[in-house]
Amino acid sequence: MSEHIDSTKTYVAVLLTLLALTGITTAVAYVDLGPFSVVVALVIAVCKMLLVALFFMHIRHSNQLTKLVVLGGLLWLGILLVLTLSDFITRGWTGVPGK
Amino acid sequence: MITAAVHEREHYLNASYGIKSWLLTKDHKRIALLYLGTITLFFFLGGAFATLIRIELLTPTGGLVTSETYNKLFTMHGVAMIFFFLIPSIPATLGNFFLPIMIGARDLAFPRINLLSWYLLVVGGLFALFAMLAGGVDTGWTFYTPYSTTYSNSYVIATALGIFIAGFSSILTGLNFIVTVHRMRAPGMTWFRMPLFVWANYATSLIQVLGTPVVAVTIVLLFCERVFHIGIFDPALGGDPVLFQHLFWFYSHPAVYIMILPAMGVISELISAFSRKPVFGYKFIAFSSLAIAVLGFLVWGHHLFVSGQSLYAGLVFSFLSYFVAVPSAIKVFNWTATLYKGSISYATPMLYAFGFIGLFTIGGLTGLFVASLGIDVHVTDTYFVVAHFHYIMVGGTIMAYLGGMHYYWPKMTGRMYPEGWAKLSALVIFLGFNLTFFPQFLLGYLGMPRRYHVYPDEFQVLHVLSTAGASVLAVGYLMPMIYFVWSLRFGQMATANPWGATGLEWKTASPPPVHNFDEAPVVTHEAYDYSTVIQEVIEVG
Amino acid sequence: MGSIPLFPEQASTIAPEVDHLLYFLLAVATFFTLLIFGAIFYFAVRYRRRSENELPHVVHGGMTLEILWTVIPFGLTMVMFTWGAAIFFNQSRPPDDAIQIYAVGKQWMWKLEHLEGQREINELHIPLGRAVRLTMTSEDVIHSFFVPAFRTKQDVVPGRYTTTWFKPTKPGKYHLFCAEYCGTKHSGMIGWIYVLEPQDYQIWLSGGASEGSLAENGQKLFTQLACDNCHKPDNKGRCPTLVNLFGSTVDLTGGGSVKADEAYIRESILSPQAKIVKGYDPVMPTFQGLVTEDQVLQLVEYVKSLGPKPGAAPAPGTKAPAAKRSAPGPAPANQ
Amino acid sequence: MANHVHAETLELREQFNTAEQQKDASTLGMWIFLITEVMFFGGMFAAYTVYRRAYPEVFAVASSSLNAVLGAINTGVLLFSSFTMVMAVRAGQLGQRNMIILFLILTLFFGGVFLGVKAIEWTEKFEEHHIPGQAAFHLEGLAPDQQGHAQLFFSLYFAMTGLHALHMVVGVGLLSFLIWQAKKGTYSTTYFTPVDVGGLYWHFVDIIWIFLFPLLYLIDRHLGK
Repeated sequence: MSEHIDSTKTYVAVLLTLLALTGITTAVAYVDLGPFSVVVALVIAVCKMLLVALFFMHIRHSNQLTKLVVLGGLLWLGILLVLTLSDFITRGWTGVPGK
Repeated sequence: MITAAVHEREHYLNASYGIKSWLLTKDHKRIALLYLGTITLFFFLGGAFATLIRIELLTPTGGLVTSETYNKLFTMHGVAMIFFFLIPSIPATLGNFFLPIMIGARDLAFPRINLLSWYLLVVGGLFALFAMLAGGVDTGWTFYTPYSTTYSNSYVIATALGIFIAGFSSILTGLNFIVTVHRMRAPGMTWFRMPLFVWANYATSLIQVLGTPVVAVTIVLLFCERVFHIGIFDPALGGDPVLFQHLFWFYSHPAVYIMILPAMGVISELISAFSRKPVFGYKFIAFSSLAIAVLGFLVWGHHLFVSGQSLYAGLVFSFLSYFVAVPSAIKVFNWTATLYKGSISYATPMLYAFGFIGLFTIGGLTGLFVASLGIDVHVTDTYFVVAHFHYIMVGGTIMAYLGGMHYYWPKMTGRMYPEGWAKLSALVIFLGFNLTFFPQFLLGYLGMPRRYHVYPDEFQVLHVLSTAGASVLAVGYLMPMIYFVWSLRFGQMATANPWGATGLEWKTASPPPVHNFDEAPVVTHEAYDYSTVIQEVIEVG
Repeated sequence: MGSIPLFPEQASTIAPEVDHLLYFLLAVATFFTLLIFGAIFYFAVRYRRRSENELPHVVHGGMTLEILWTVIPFGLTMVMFTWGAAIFFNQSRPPDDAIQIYAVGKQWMWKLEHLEGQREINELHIPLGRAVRLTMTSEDVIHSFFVPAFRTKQDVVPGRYTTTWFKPTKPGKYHLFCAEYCGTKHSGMIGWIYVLEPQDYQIWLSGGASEGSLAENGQKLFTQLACDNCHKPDNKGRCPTLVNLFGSTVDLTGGGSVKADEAYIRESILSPQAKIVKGYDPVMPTFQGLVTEDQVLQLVEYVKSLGPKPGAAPAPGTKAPAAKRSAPGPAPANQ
Repeated sequence: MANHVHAETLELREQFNTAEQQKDASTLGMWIFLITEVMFFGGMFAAYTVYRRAYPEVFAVASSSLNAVLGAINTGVLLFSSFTMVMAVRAGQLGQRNMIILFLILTLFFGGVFLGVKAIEWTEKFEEHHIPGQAAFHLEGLAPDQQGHAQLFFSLYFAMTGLHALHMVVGVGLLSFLIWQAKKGTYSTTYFTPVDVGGLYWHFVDIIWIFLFPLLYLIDRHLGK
């Protein structure tokens, strides 16, 4: 594996962005966005995750297999959440208790 | 005949001696044998519980043991068999031993982690054993809340901890296999030259890695709820016991595929070796393993059709469940087609393979019954389900496990088992199995609920039949145990390739040298290319 | 051997439907079992190894075959899915004219309550030819209400209501089992369902020492707990009226709405802050721990009895109010 | 017969053929381990989602009782630790032994600060009777029938932050090991895989916290103020 060595400047920039996003997500929580509060919070969290993963964890420079492993993991987390919720969200649709 | 030359050759068994050389070994082959010993212990422990259960059910009134004891028996039977026998069974023994050899590697990628996984299984097993000896556990292997968190007075915590720890053993084995298959293949060993056993174990590993952590955290939450009374699933606080079932089955349904996929891998090897033909539809079988691993994660809700899960979720899960049926069917058809125009030998491993296909076919087809919403409402939590999953896990996995054991025994030990006894045992097991579990399908449709200590009189005849079958089955399982041990000392010496089979494992000596091969292998052919092997067989005579 | 039952009795409208699907599945399963067993047997004999150095011709695979044995099983499974789903849909949705009966599971017994006030333990008497709808809950762990002759089963979950229904078609006495493992005497949590001819059922109903109908008992409890201090027959109280509530759609504070069914009323009694009716203050205290599941059922039934009569269309624009009250200090409930 | 087995060294263990193969295997192994961790926390995220959906108002009130300032500070601390960790890896790539040690010690320091702040927060919870499962549990601003739902929130809060903290503790142990090894001079430009792989673990623990922070501390804060 040919080593990519990122510059300190890059890492500092990423750190500052992450800190800024932390500030934003905290501040935004005090603003009434209705149902979008949680959306904004999650979008910011995902952005932070991407920054950490791509730069600090060097996914930018990783091989295809590593990327596949990460995507696969996230997909499986999605399966767990979506199919579990498929029960809880649809409860009560029939109007018969317990169905 | 035993020759002096054979004695002098150094191999993994005689390279070093002493208890330390085993307990601190990093050799995947020795670790496989350590696993073999451990899981055999649990198999016979679980078998002992099963025996007591079957004797108890001879009479409808429950005279042999109390209800409390009975409930502990079936729980401990399930825990021992599932978590400490079936899940590690094929991957940790045959997989551990042969996966590196089959791809031409000297060892797994992380030998020390491999040893750690065995220790984790042992420690987990000790927790479970402690729970069993201290007084047992009575929640059923499914640990449904709130019974397990609030109402049971048995050793839930120790058992749960044991399963939690054993789970990490499973995760680490899976991790090790995946990395090994990706990074350790010999030159020329492309993905589509890998034996199907490797494909199957690879698919299994994916499930172990992706599923086991979820049951681990579920057990942590259960543990917290029982010990600290924080109620994640407690209905008194507004928690939902059905959520526990979702998280539990997210792992425990795919866990069924952890048990059956490696078995399917073994069968692919056996069918090919004893028909002397490449497996029909190699790529279809390879990909169907992956398909089962993936689709297996989308169907867990079919355990919850009557649980209070929503109607729509039930529809979705039933629909998805049928998708898993297709890759399983593909495998069965391809195995059968492999026999066509083959050169079919009736050696013991092949008899087990025939038995597997037959029993797995019945187990799989009854799976279609329980995946169907309308029928499942009636048969879920009855003996129908008990029969169905025993056809898969015992009729499927254990048949394949024993088939594989016989097939690889000469390679692992350098000795042949006695063929006549082995054939007899295969037959006894097949008959005993069917007599034990077929009546349970009838019982189930009649409405006999599972986990019943006493039962209405009209079910007695079928229960007696089942118990009769179980006693035959028990004899069948004891036989290999005895003659395998016997063969270690008295068995005929095995040649490198006693079956005329293909694959790198048959190119190295029996038993293999410490580093698996004397010379680094280079692969130039597809898997299951018999044209060169037969030449050798003729030469060896 | 003649005395061994091999097939369960069919005693409900669903039972033959389930059995027909079973026959179809059995036919498919038998066909494939015979096909596979036959093929293995035939090949094993026909192509047995005749000499040690025999090398058969290589057959690598055939796309046509692969497609065939992928598509045909898939098609068959889709039939199974659709058929099974149709039955399940039916099993899940009780008809409107069903008789309402309540069931409470506890370790290790079934308590069944008729609207007329009859209470039974581990026994249930029902009339022939009438659909029966069971609304069920548990006082402790999960149980499951299973009547093999009706091909019906439904888990009974603590903390919420579940529903099942059946329409008996044959008079007789049928097993009732608990099918979800519930502890030491799980296998003792069994009982009988008696399906009676309608006239016999009437006799049975009148014969039982009834202590007032469920709704009447609910009404007594309603007064006893001082619910009527706030929930007035009109909307003039501090709390919404309960008249014509049942079955209507309730608008909630904070948007959204909910259908006023048994589960909603139960929640409103035990967890009144969970859903607040639009326009009202969250002033009602919880009755959790003060009323048993049986008593909750009586209150639910009382609220239902105030609702529109079954079959009648709900009055247009009934903005129906939920059980909310504010008077403090509810009378301690008798346990 | 040519023996294909070579002597075992740290950078080339006997089962591998090349150092690159070994490094690739280690990295892949760690990534797969991290995926198992994703699923491990995933179970709790699933439970969280289900209950937050069921009791949104209670979750908002309960969340507002947490100390958002400390939570935000801790997020910052952890981000700093990720930064120093990646700098340690960079020092490894450049073969700067002293810099590896310096940055690892800084990472260890930030990790320690995070755990300290966590301990303060938990102590507060004990003092405020926000411990689920205790008879004294009471969350201000909620009706009696909502206390159970609030307990669910705190059960999840303690389970999630507790298991996260446990991972931090493991990480601290890992860092200590790496510092010790670095001091011994084990790592060089050709072999610093443990630092690299340990870094992956540390960043992963950071990512978990990146999600825990908004999901636990920041639910509808505007309602309270």
